[in-house]
Amino acid sequence: AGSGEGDGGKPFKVIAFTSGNQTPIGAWWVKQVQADAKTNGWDLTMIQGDFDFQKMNPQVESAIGQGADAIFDGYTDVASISSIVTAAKDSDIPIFAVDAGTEANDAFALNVTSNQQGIADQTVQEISTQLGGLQGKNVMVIGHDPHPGIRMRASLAEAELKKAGANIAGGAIQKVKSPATGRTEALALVSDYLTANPNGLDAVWVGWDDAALGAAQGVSESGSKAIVTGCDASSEALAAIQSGSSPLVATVEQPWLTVNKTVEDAITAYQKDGTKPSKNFDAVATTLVTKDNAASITPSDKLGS
Amino acid sequence: MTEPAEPTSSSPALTTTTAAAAPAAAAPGPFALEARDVSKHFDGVHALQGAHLAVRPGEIHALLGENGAGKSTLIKVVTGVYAPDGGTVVRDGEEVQFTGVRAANRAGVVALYQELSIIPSISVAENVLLGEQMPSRGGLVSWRRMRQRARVHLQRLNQRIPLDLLAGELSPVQQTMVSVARALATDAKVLILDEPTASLTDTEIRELFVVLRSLRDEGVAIVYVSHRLEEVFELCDRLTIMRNGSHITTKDVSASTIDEVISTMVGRDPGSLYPDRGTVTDQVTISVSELQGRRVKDVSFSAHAGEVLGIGGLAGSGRSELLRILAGAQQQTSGTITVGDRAVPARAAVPQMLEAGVALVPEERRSQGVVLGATIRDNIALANIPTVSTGGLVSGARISTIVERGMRDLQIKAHSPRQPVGELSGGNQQKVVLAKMLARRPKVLLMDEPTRGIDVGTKAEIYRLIRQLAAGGTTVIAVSSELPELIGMSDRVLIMHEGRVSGEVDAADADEEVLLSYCYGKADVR
Amino acid sequence: MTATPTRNPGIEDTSAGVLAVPRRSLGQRALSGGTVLALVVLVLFFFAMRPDVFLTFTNVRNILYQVSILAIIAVAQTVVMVVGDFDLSVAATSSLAGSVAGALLTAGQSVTVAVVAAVAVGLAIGLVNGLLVAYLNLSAFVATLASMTSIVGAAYLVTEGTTLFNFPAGFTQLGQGRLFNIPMPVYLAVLIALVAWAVLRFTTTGRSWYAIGGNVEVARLSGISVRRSRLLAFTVAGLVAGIGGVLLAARLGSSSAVQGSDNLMFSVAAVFLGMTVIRSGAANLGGTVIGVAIIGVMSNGLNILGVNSYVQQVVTGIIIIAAVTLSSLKTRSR
Amino acid sequence: MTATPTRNPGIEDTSAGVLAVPRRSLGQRALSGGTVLALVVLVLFFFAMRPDVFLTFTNVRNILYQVSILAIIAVAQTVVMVVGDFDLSVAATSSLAGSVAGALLTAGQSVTVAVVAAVAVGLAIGLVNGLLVAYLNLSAFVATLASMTSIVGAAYLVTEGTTLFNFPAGFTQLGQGRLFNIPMPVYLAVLIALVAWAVLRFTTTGRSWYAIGGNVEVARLSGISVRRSRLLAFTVAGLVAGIGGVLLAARLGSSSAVQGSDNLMFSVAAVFLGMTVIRSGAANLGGTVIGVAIIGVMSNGLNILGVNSYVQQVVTGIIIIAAVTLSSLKTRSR
Ligand SMILES: Nc1ncnc2c1ncn2[C@@H]1O[C@H](COP(=O)(O)OP(=O)(O)OP(=O)(O)O)[C@@H](O)[C@H]1O
Ligand SMILES: Nc1ncnc2c1ncn2[C@@H]1O[C@H](COP(=O)(O)OP(=O)(O)OP(=O)(O)O)[C@@H](O)[C@H]1O
Ligand SMILES: [Mg+2]
Ligand SMILES: [Mg+2]
Repeated sequence: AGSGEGDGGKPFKVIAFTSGNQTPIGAWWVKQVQADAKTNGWDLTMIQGDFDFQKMNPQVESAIGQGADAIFDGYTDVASISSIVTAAKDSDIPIFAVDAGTEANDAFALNVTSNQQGIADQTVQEISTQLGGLQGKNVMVIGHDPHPGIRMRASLAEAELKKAGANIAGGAIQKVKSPATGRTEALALVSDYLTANPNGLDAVWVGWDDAALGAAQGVSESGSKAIVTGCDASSEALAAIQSGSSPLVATVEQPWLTVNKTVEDAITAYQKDGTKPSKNFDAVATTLVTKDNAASITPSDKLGS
Repeated sequence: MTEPAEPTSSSPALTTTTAAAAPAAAAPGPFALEARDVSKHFDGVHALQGAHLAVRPGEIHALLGENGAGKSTLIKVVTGVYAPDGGTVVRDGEEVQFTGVRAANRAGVVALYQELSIIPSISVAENVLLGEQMPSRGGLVSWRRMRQRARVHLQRLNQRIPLDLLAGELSPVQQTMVSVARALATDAKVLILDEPTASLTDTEIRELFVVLRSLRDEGVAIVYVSHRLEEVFELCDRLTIMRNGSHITTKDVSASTIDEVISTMVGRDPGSLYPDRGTVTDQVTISVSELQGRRVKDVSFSAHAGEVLGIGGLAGSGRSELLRILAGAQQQTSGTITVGDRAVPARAAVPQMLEAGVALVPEERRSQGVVLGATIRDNIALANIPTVSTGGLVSGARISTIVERGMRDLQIKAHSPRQPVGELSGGNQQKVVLAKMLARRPKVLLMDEPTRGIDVGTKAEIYRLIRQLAAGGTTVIAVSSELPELIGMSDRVLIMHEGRVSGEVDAADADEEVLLSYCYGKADVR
Repeated sequence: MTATPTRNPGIEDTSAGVLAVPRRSLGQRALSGGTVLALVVLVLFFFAMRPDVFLTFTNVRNILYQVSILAIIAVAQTVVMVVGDFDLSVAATSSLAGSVAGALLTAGQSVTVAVVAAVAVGLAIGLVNGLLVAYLNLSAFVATLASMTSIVGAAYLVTEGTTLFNFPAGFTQLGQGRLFNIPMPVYLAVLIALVAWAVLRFTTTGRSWYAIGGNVEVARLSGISVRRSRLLAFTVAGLVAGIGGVLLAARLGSSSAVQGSDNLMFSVAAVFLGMTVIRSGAANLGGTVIGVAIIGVMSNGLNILGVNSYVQQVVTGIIIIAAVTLSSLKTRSR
Repeated sequence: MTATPTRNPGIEDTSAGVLAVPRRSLGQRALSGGTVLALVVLVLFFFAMRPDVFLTFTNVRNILYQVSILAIIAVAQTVVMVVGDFDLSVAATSSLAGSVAGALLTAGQSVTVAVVAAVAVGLAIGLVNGLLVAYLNLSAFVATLASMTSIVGAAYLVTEGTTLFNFPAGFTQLGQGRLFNIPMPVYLAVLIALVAWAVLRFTTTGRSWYAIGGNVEVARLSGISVRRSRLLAFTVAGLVAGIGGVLLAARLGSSSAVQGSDNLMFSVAAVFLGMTVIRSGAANLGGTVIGVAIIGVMSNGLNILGVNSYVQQVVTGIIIIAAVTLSSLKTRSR
């Protein structure tokens, strides 16, 4: 392996994998990469796993064993792919990644993700604006630990909310266990909390839109006036924000198109002459989405279309 | 020691004795095993109340009593399966409290339990040496020694069964023999056999008796439970009779007669076993022509309203299959069945046959006849769903009517129609199966071994019932392995041999020898 | 001779006992249900902890709303378990049905078309499961495990892996509308449970199911068409699961391939809890409802007390074990 | 006397008859395994499709590597299913064991301490399951369903919901190291399977398990300590699942609460597939290995053909059904 022989007889071989193909973004990414691979002339092996690393990792490793020029990780946390990282190191193949960890890690030639601190800042600020200050306000924070991005922004948001004098409802971050049932879990968490504490919420900060929509449903069904923020800018969330009738007032657009483009550019650069990026981590800025700008945002699940 | 429960309703001719003091006969010696004043109740039912049993080394002791008298329960108490509510168990003069079968086995007390025989999914050899008997060293099993030992034990019963077969692949008879071999393999000092011969035929019974006698001569104490009293008188030295969970009497076999035993068991004079025959009409209710099955070959016959047709033959001669085909439980490969004047479609299954008026009381009560966990009521309702429902809706009132009638007509002994059938004695379970099928008012009632494991009193009832049905115009076709029963209850007897009908005899002038020769396929005897 | 007199069954028994389910005296019955006891204990406990909240109208409605769809899936599971089988595909079937409805709505089909098609998909899956089990004699466990796998794959294909949403109000009203301030799914769950209860209790089909669950061979020899009945049970389960899936999609206003996947385990747990309610240990609708209630009360109560969701999960398992143990102790001491 | 005589069954009836379990000749037996046939068909099919890849050393090693941990979990499941029970907690137990190992390593404990503690946790869970089932008489299904729920919760607590990683090489070598170019887990899976096979076949314990699985009542009345044996079976299953979990963590270089949760369904599927291999229809190690192989070959082969992962899932279900149907047809045609 080593540098790109893209111009030689053999095509440039890329192994791409994502563990998140059941999420809309993951599904978009798969399609996007497949399309771009054609343009870039990659021989692409796309491996998808539903968060089942026991099945996915060996597939990736076996592909690595059969030789490749570059590895492209989409939305799969570095923690879950230790064995892939090892295999790639052994075969001396660089890994380029989209959203594969919240901080720099020398497992990757490049990992570009969105800025979690920025997301937390933007959403907490929006809550503060809408509520007219956070002092003494009751805010529920709903997170999901297995996802490192959500985990990180949730704890950043919690810290900021506390600092601004808000009370964290329930005393701590509420944890959703499975992404599959995120919406129903968040719905139950909020409904139950509001029954136990009528008018006990001024806002619900949620780490991602699917659960945020569940939380918003819980808020409106309970007749509470609380507002909800999410993250991802899914079309469903955007529609809810635009409608003005949903408690969901804000989400955050993560610039996946640009992020993916950046990473793909790095891969093609490597393909051309073997250059690797100068720094291996970048966290790019995000856009807060509210009723004002929602119409102009491309939904994260309609990326590319 | 308390006096055992009331013998007042019993025939005055009988004397009642307290067990421990009792064994009036022979010299009072040290007992190998004693049960003293044992009581046990289930769910409000007193299965045992003042039960006594005392067995000497070197005797074969019959334990007798009608269905539900408490024999099996007593056996389970003395072998540690059940903890008694009261009373004591004494082994070699020492009071013991077995915590389980294992403890009892270690103390040399081993039982072959009724209705529980083999583990179908493991090999014959393992079945023979199940549990503690399995030859092992340091937890490792020696398959070689296991086969050797299993072969020896089976040979003792003159059984040559391939040891590596799964026990479930054996015929029912062989399965029973395997479980007998297991009991014999334990070198028990007290060996208890609960109806070992219920599903055996003469050959195996002979082999078993030889072994039991030699064990007795070696000083083993043997308790033997059977409803076949002839056997008891042939084999046993002493007998204990129970009734309603209580000890009634213990005496030497030589000092009693079958009639006396029967009336002691039943608590009154049972009268004659077989009722008088009725009149058979000319009206053909069912006729069969050139029927072929897996085992059944070219069987043709017809039966009439009011007739009791007995079917005999050796084990495996195809009698059960014949009944199953007639009932639609199995498909014939060719041949026709005509019920009344209508030919039954070749692929007719049980529902259609029931509709046509043919009902089967199957051979294996517990696995084919009743849902053990379900109540009497539900079991009876089971076979009558079409008749107690309108437009797909079941009528509880109509179920109650048939259940009530069934329980009354057949005198099913239970404390409520809501009692699970699994808690009833064998005879009462059989009556539930009968009740369930009779409620369909069949024109042709097929009965496979209708009295297996059933006490004499109940047997007589069942024979009477069969006669009553026949008198009402029903045709009864009954398979039996007991020749006297075949002759006694039937109007006409067909004998099968290797799937074919090898002989047909008018029951009124049949004798056992002739039937037997037909059983062996010697059709030319006469 | 032998027969003891019995109560006259004709007089008091007209209320027709469910097959395989014995009847006990009122006193025994009240005591019997260790499982019922467990539910009562749970309710009392949470009430004692939060008397101001737990038994309020809002919260009870809340619990009912939360368990309504689980209850429907559990009804499907009950039917199959009455026949002595298992259906591991119920939750997947409901997800697929919801996904199909969602996809059709997204494609601009009418609510009626979407709902009918989704329910038909549920029914078809049930039919296939039934054919595999009843006619090809596959073990229900393997057959439905395998079909579950395929169904989830199909749901991914239908949704293309995304979450479908933006359904017309006519559809979401099915899941979110209210009548007398009670959400529609609650009525539907009650309705479906009642119908299923009546079917199990009063119809020949229900009786046949119980008979088969008791002992297949006995049922067959008693003239019950075992194959057809089992086929029917699976088909009904598929149909009911399909309805559950449509309601879940309507309730959430969205559908995805994995939506409601936790309903499998919870439905099985509910039926098993319910089996401990009655002596025969057969699956039964009343018991299932109690099982669902235990699960619902537990999760709502723990949320109300603000218990960490990981701890909740640990506690959930322990409570299930405690409930079942309690009831088995009761049974043994009888 | 009463009874009619019979032919001596010892002589001619050795070919005899059939009660519940059919018996086949050697020739038939060789043919018998429809399941084996299914495996062969799968292998041939994929070989025909990609002769350049499928049976290469690399790919076969790859398949072995992919299934090695599933095989270990399936061994655990086999042991419990031999006794006639189920263990729905095997996969959760392995996740928790892996999580415990991960947490201890992260906390700076030595590899030995981490491994021993993790395996001990597996053993302890097995013990608890065994006590619930054997001594409290809970249905294995409910007991292990409930314990599964608690165990997953505990694993979330141990990992704080995250994925732990960055383990010392001494640990990851257990899962990723190679000997003669074959990964360690393959050796360990083979070793564990062999030991389990020997235990099942040659020890009194193993034979008691089979007896109990065949008929508990008969086993009990034959003096087998049913309770102790069942307890032991669950304990062994917990222990083996614990080892599987440690290996999975080492193999992936990470541990999380839900890691390997697919192993539950697949292990059950493997054992069920394996049960169709032998006459008695009991769970058995050889059969399980074949079942695991079918699952592994199928998943690897479909990947090699580049089948879309949703379609793969659909096809997986269909293949499992086909395999089981094939074997049951074989049995019926006897
Ligand atoms: N497990 C049980 N639960 C409830 N009642 C039982 C149980 N076992 C036995 N009985 C009841 O105890 C009584 C005695 O039954 P047992 O089986 O000991 O009779 P038996 O003399 O062996 O009869 P048979 O000749 O039919 O075998 C019966 O009334 C029976 O219904
Ligand atoms: N020796 C045997 N070989 C094969 N199958 C047998 C044998 N004995 C019994 N069976 C099976 O058991 C059932 C009853 O057998 P069948 O009808 O042939 O015997 P039968 O004349 O009723 O004798 P039995 O007294 O054993 O019931 C049938 O389903 C048959 O397949
Ligand atoms: Mg008895
Ligand atoms: Mg027969």
